[in-house]
Amino acid sequence: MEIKITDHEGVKIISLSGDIDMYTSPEVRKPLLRLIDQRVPVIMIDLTDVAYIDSSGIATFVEGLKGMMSYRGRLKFFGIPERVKEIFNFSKLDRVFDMYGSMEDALKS
Amino acid sequence: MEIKITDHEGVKIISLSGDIDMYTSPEVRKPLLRLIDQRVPVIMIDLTDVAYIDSSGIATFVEGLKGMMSYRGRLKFFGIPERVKEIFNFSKLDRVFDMYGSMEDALKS
Amino acid sequence: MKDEVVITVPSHPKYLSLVRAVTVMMGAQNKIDDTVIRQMEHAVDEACSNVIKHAYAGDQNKQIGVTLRISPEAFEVIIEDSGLKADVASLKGRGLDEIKPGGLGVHLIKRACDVVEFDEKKEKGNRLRLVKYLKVKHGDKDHGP
Amino acid sequence: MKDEVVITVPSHPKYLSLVRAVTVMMGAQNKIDDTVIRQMEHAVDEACSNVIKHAYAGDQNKQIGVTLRISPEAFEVIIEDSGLKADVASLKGRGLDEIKPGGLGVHLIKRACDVVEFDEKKEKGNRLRLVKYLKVKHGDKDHGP
Ligand SMILES: Nc1ncnc2c1ncn2[C@@H]1O[C@H](COP(=O)(O)OP(=O)(O)O)[C@@H](O)[C@H]1O
Ligand SMILES: Nc1ncnc2c1ncn2[C@@H]1O[C@H](COP(=O)(O)OP(=O)(O)O)[C@@H](O)[C@H]1O
Repeated sequence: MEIKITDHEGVKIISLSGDIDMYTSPEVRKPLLRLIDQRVPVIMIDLTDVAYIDSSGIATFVEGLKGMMSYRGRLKFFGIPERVKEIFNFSKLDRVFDMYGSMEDALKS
Repeated sequence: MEIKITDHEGVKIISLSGDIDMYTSPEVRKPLLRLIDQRVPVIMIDLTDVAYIDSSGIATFVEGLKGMMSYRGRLKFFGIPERVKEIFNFSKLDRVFDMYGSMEDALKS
Repeated sequence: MKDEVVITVPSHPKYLSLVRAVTVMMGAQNKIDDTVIRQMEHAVDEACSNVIKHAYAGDQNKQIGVTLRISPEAFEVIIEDSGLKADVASLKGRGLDEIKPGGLGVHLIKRACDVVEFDEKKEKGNRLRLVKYLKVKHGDKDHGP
Repeated sequence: MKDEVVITVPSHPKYLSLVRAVTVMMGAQNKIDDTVIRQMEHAVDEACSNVIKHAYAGDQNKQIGVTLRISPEAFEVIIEDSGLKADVASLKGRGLDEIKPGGLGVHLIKRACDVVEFDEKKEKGNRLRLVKYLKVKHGDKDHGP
């Protein structure tokens, strides 16, 4: 799991690559919760290079979403591979997650 | 293991990709020996996309070389990844195998 | 030849990716359809994660045994542990409509597999059996047990 | 936690890539140096190929057991079969200067590993132990058994 955090004029983008499972999701959780602690208004998760996600990864994102809702922050996802989108849909998270095709689309909205 | 055979004005190029091991080397051996049976004068082996080779792969190429020597054909190798070259060297086959950097170099010589 | 591979790993999450890779390669080397492989990979990963979390309550010094078996009819995986017995009744997961972390693994396993069953005869620990039936020829999709 | 993984596969060459992948992942998940991993991968592959070819004389219905173990000192792999005993004296391979097919595997195993030894106490079949010592700190490279 590789994690890169970049800043686009205050918007924080967390770019993940590799597999998100019970071993690696704590690595994702840590920087995500740190940004939420700082009440960053917009956090975007770049999933372009994520090959696999399991329920622990989903749980991490749900926890992030709940944390951001407490201060009306926005959590956005983009570059979602088919396999990941499929799990989002099955978990009915497509209804609560903000999902975009590209970084540009996510930044614009 | 993927095997592609192309013809460059009579020169036959066998392009391999994947791992060459005891399971896949018979797949390499078959077309190689078939071309040798036809006494093709120049056969080139493209190793660019070979990630792994073991002693069964080496044995296959040595068998091919011996077969071609019987009619003074030429067996050339190109695009040899470091890991493969290392095994060639250790087996002292660098002294008997014709090795080139690129297809162009191999065709020219 | 019996196409069966058995792997035993420590109950540490760092070995989950190894178990997934073995599941994928077992399917690929036996020319199983890629969709079936991906689903089995996911089910095995969720099941092993549950063993670590629940059966072993996070103890990383135990072992998980995984038996992978391919026949013309099915891709079958047996996952064994020596931990706390799963309370089959509580194996429900959350309602999918509640948005909260957790409770998703069991749903994902059930979605992915045709058979998900604990072997009730096992004395100590758990033995979970996951089966995906393979497509039979002539479009016959009705191949339940 | 004991970093030990055990895998049993049929004595069919199609499972060699799976055993290689497990060897590589075992090393990678335990942060072993990539060069060491690649060498162990090669040694394990050649050793398992020899089990299929020689100990089992091509019989693909037997089993090969592979135990992979990582400690701070070493990456160790034990390969077990229930086939014909290896005649340790004949385990020479060809002279490297003779150019002929075959006879290379044993050389490659010995080159890759610090220890290559058959367990003479094993009653039936063979138990081959391959060890690569891991670099000790402070540039101390003298770490034989
Ligand atoms: N292998 C197991 N052993 C014991 N209990 C289990 C096991 N797997 C699942 N459970 C129980 O089933 C519940 C639902 O599991 P799951 O859907 O994976 O969600 P989560 O693990 O996130 O709670 C768990 O909370 C646990 O009580
Ligand atoms: N596991 C084994 N069991 C029995 N004999 C073996 C085993 N491995 C190697 N040998 C013997 O050692 C010889 C050299 O092996 P190797 O260098 O791998 O070359 P090759 O397998 O190509 O003959 C073999 O020909 C065989 O006689």
